Amino acid sequence: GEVEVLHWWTSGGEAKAASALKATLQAKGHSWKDFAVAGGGGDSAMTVLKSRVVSGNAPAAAQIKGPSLQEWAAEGVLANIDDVAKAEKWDSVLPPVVANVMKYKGNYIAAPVNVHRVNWLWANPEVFKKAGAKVPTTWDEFFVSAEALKKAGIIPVAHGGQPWQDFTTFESVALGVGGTDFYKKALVQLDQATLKSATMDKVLETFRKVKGYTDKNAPGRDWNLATAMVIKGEAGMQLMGDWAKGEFIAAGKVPGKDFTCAAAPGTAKAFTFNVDSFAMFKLKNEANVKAQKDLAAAIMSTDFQEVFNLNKGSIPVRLNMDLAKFDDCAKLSSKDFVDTAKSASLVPSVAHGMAVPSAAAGAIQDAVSQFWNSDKMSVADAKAKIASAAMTK
Amino acid sequence: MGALSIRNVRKTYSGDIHILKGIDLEIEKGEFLILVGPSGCGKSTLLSMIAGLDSPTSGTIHIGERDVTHELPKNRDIAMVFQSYALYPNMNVAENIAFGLEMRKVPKAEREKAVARVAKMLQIEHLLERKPGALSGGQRQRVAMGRALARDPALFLFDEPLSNLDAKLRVEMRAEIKQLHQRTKTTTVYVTHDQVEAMTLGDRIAVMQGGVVQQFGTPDDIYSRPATVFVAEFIGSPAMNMLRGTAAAGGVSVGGTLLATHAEHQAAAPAGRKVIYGLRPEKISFAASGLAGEITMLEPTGPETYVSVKTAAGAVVVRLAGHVAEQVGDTVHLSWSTDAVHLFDGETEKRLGR
Amino acid sequence: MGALSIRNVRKTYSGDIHILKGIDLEIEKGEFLILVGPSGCGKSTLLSMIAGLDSPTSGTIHIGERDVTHELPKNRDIAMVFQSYALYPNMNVAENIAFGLEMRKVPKAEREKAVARVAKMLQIEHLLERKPGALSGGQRQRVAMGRALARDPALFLFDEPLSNLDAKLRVEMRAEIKQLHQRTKTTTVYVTHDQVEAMTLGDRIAVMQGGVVQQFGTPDDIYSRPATVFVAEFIGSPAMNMLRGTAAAGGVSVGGTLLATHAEHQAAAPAGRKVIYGLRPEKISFAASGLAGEITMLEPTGPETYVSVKTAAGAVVVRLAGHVAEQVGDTVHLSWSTDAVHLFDGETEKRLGR
Amino acid sequence: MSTPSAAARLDHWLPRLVLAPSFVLSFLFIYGLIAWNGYLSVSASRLLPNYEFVGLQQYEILFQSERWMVALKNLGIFSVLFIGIGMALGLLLAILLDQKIRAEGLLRTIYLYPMALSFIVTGTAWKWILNPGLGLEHLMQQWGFENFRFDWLVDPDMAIYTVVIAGVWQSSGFVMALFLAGLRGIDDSIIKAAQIDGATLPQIYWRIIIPSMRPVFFSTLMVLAHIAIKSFDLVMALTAGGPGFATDVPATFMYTHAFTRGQIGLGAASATVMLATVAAIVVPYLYSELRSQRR
Amino acid sequence: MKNVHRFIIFGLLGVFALFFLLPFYVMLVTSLKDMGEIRGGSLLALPAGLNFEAWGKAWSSACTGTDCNGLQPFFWNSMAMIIPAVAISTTLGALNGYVLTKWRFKGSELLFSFMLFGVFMPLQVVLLPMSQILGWVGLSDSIWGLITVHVLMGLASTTLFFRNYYIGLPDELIKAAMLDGAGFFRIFVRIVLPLSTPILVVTLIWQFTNIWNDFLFGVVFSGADSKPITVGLNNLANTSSSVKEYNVDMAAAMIAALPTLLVYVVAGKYFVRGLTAGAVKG
Ligand SMILES: Nc1ncnc2c1ncn2[C@@H]1O[C@H](COP(=O)(O)OP(=O)(O)OP(=O)(O)O)[C@@H](O)[C@H]1O
Ligand SMILES: Nc1ncnc2c1ncn2[C@@H]1O[C@H](COP(=O)(O)OP(=O)(O)OP(=O)(O)O)[C@@H](O)[C@H]1O
Ligand SMILES: [Mg+2]
Ligand SMILES: [Mg+2]
Repeated sequence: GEVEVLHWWTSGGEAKAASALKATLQAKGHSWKDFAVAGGGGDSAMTVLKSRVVSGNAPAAAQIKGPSLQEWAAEGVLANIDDVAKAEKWDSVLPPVVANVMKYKGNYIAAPVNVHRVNWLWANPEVFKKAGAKVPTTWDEFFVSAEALKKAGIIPVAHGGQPWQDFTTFESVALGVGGTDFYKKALVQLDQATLKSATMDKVLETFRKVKGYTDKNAPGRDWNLATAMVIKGEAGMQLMGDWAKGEFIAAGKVPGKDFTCAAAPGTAKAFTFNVDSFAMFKLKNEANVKAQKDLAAAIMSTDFQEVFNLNKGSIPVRLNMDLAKFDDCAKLSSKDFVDTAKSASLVPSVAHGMAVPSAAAGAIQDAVSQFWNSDKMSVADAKAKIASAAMTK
Repeated sequence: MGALSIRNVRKTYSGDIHILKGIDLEIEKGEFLILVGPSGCGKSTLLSMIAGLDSPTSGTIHIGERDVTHELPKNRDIAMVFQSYALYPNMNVAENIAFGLEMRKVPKAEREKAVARVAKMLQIEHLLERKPGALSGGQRQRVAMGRALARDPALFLFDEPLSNLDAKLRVEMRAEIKQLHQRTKTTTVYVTHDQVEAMTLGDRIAVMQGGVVQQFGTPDDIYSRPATVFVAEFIGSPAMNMLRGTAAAGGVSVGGTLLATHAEHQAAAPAGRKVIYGLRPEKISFAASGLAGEITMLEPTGPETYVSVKTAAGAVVVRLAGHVAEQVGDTVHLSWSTDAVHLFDGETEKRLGR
Repeated sequence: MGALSIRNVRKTYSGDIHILKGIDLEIEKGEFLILVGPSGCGKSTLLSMIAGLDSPTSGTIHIGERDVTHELPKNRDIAMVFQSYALYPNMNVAENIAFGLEMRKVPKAEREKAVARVAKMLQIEHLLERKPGALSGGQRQRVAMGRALARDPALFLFDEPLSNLDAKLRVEMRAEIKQLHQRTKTTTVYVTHDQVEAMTLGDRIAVMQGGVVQQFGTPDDIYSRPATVFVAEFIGSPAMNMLRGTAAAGGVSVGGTLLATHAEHQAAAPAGRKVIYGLRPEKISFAASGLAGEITMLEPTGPETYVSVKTAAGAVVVRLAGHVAEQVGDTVHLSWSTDAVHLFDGETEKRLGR
Repeated sequence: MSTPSAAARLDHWLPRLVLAPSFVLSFLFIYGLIAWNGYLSVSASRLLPNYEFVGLQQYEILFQSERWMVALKNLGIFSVLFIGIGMALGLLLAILLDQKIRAEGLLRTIYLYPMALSFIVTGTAWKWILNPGLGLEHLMQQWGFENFRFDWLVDPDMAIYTVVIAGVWQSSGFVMALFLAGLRGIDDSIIKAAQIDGATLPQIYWRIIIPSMRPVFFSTLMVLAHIAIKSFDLVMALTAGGPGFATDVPATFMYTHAFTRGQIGLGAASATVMLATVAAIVVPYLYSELRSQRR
Repeated sequence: MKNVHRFIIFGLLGVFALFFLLPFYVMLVTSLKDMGEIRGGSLLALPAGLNFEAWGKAWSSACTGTDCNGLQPFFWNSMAMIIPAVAISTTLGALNGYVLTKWRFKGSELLFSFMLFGVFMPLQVVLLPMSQILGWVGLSDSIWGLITVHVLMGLASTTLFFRNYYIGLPDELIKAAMLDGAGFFRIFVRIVLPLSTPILVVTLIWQFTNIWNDFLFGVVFSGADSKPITVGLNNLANTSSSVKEYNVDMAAAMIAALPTLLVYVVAGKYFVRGLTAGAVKG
């Protein structure tokens, strides 16, 4: 059969990773029709997907993640792949939080690919040494270090002023300042009381304080340029997901030596995950359905999980995998993933569309980003805006 | 039924500008109709309507037996010379001339022959490769002519086709047109401002004014028996002298002077009636006696001289052959035959008698 | 030094098309120069050069004391009527006329007065609000005139400004131009194909042919003493009869017939020399005796009739006043005075004697 | 009156027949889609279109949205400046190029090339140039102009103007081409007449040439206006609506909500409002322009 | 005096040329640098050497999905699409403009204004319904579907351009040709088209550029193996969570722009003056 796969892994390591999947499928005698559309974290791909579905021409699988899976499933266009999941024992190898995201009304409708950790802090140790500061583990320490870096004439925090980056930073601050429970209540369950609580004030104040340590040229900057600032030593640290690691490595830097990966301040015991997954669409052709199921199985296979995540910089979604080939940061990440899964402090990333439906996430992002960018807006205003945004349906 | 009949044709622009106010004209096959009239009287508009480039607000146009009022131009088999030339700027002269033939599927060899023929006739052989932009005014006009003459249509329409040519060329072209017409006997409508063209080319002349045909007749009719003051003044250069007066016994009293008239005129206009006494400048001569006057201006044109004379009956222009010995300021006596007099009603300006 | 001097001006297109081949003209302040010549001889080109719209390939142009050969048009203070009208399509008639004044910062009130004045003069008062697209050919031409006449320039250039007007209007316009010139005494260059215009308006006439000035003189000079066969044939309508023959005792022998000449002519052309015997049609009359011939064509134009006569000496055209009683085919005798004869060299075609 | 022949009748209908396919298709699609979109705007559509009627609810949400108001305001600022500057610059360039310039071909291509480049990548280059830390400001300061400031891109109040700059940069070359084509179509002889009338070169352009290019202005205005209203790539590539949503415009608003956030109903409502706004401005203009151009 | 004028004109033209060229310069030098230089160096600095690696990679080996053949395949897809799309929309636009100016009929202006208003419809509105329609008529995911959409969306503009140019052509020419016996199409082909070069060039530039650079329609309506170059370029340049290779992006952008530039250079020659010289007087 033939599988047409809509994804947005298009360049460099990602593309190689996707090729691995293609090779696996081809080995099973299926043909692979590649439908890659990059851009905006999959915005364009979603547009294409919608029109393909509307024209009655859905692909076999499409890269969809988080609550969107549920939304798509609710439209009745996704296929049930429980038989594959059962055969491959997905329930036992996946942490329940992740598995739940992959299910609609108890049935698997998607196969997860990888896990990104979002709450990372990347730092340039050399710069820290020069400024006599240490890589912070709490927000208080963070500001102390930032002050020191600033005195040394270094931009303390490298930031790219795009709404999703603002939101990513916000999410890490919320997790670090408010803790896991607060995070879940406020940003996953969208509990109005929590969103209006005093903790929220603190989160917003801290968030604004972070901005004070970014440079004024941040707005519009791509995340990787911010990373480059850390690499070059122009800036001291960056709050960003683990994809940032790729930039360091591409620049020839060695983890642990030339750069440090640490959990974002106050979040060492927590893990905001961003899981990529493939939703499986209902198909008419039998042969293609078979190919589709093979695809689902292949995605979750240990071989693929290893190859893919080595290329992508993320970690396998399967628990209990051999991580010998992975670097230190990945190992740390994986360890935290397993630990937090047990301690229930594994939380979905709201900034990356893992926690709440896109409409609400988008509205909250608007409010957060507006607060970040407008120094005139009061904390109370921002809090009210975020709370009302959370009610968007 | 004629070759071309125009019946009660009217044309109105934007609701209230009436250009043609009911034109009726009928000409026979092979006839050469001249249209004359003051600038802006609607001549070009009428030609456009005959060609089908514009449609009448009301009325019909027949070519032969056919009602063509709503027929497309290309189905009317008409060739036209536009007053504004309308040359195809992207084609050279030869292509411009051959285009009409090509559209009618005339074979190449014949087209080339036709182009050569008209180019010779119009003296533009050396220009065949040029684009219209690189031609002089008169050359453009000849190309416009060539485009029509290359064809052999059922009807020719010419809109002032010779106006930009020098006198010599114009005479030659006029002769060519005349010959062509005599040879092919193609029905033709020809607009001109040149009296010589009008008189020598036309079988019949229609004089238009203000969207109305004032007189429709042979050249001789028009010249010798103008139906109205307008026609009389319009044809002939310098224009006919018009002296307003009152019919009296034996003639017309103008400003106290009695000017003699023919017996027939006397009969037509009873004494006391307001009349206009018309006299062509070329019919007047200097004599020993007659109406006395003072010369106010002398205009020698070469073969003749126009003399303006101030008389008791009003200003009179006299056209005399050759040079004139008299000077401005001299007193002269004017004489003419009563046969030469045209008489018009003072109110209606219509011709009286004879 | 004159008001306008054109010195050895040449114009060549694309390297080898020589349009003007060394023009020298000089006119005084207030003079009215008429340019005539066959279509395509370079009249408009010369005007363009005077106006500064085109620059000569070589030679200089002075206006007054100033060498303006490389001066911009707007600094030459010239008003021009274009042969192709070149009206501004986006402006109405009034705006077209006022534009030149506006550019010269004439106050609004004065502009309006000027527009009213020329509109009246050109009889286009009722058209002032129209755009050029809604005008007839003659109306456009008058607007083009109006644009020039509204101004008070150092030099007027007119390129066939009356060609599309009816005879009556043309006479009136001619008179207006003449009056205007008499009043303002503005130096003027005027291209025309109309002999009457040329003869009555011009102080001097330049006859051009093939990019060369053939004769430059007063109207009377040009008409009565044409310097070359070309000029003689070009001016006058119908053209001068030209009979090629050989000088003989007492006259010129043409096809075996001896035509008498004046004594001075006999002196200028020794017997045996190839000469051309020129005779204007209007100088010939029918007589009881004289050169015999048969009438081949009669063309009545109204005031006169053109008669073509086949004689032993060749075809001769005669221009007679009024109607002619004779018919085609009749034999007539032609007579003329030896004073009327023009004699030209048979080779150089230059005027001989007198 | 006679009845025209069959051939004549065909000739009579031919122009309409030629126009028919274009018009029928345009109508079906344009107005069909506008109607469809109108319906969606009163439906409960979220991720995919559905047809559950919810009244004007989407419009209420829309007009309570601060972001939409910002988008509308930005569209106003952007359109006016973009169209105004784009026209002026395009016309200026066309006129300059019309002066028998030797390097015309090269310069024309230079002015046009921004059109050729997809904003997918040009946006990056512009972001760098406009970024105070990387681009112009940085450079000028390095060259010793310490006080040189050019930080609009990162200033929420000014960022929309950088979008104008990039938009003008991209489009004025095409405007130039449109005007140049218009200029080249003008009859030389009326220019000559104006020279004789004593007009200076600027006056000739201003009084004679430009007024007779009215249809070209009309084309240009329509083109620029629709680029302005639909500008999407430009904003996405340069600022992606940021900082915050300071440079959001209706097109990005609509796209984001309809496609990224699964709020098709809201997106449709925004498209309808946008069209209605445009109609209020454009339709009277279209009407008067087409009337007056009729000859 | 004249020289001063020239100097000012050239000065202005030069300044604008610099403004227009600045981004191009940045893109060009970036495409010639390697990533190290880009990360470390100044934006406007010249590259250390001429390094065309990025260009090669962009053309033939960069990954744009699971395939790593660079832009090459997309390039040819775009070519196959653009030629019919531009040809059809330009032809229709020219014919429409011709009818709307020289063969007016009652209501033609009204029809046109309706059509024109359509250009203001946001493109995004088109996407979903159009895919549904293309699905119904069996053109979804095909190059012809894409061509159809481009033609439809371009019609209003091309019609506008031609109409507004043809308005200036003297009606007399059409009349003369009618009398010469030419019919509707022959007048168009023999008289009108030869006088249209400047506007043909403009329309060509507009349509070619818009279609060539369109991303949204290209990505939505094309099939998996008929994706146009912008999709390739987007896939190269627009990744958000992986290492960016700016040099390759810039080189790719320039490669993608080459055909358009070529059109500008070639077509630009036909911006000629005086096409209607000598046509009519008035
Ligand atoms: N661009 C050009 N290239 C070549 N020859 C040209 C060009 N423009 C004009 N000519 C030629 O120059 C000659 C003179 O043209 P010009 O317009 O001066 O004639 P003219 O005397 O005004 O004639 P007319 O009385 O017919 O208006 C003509 O033979 C014409 O064909
Ligand atoms: N579009 C229009 N709107 C209003 N009036 C017009 C329009 N077109 C022409 N006219 C008027 O119609 C009248 C007749 O024009 P036409 O061209 O038939 O005159 P004409 O007899 O050919 O004059 P000419 O001898 O000057 O060429 C003119 O007075 C003109 O002003
Ligand atoms: Mg006329
Ligand atoms: Mg001329």
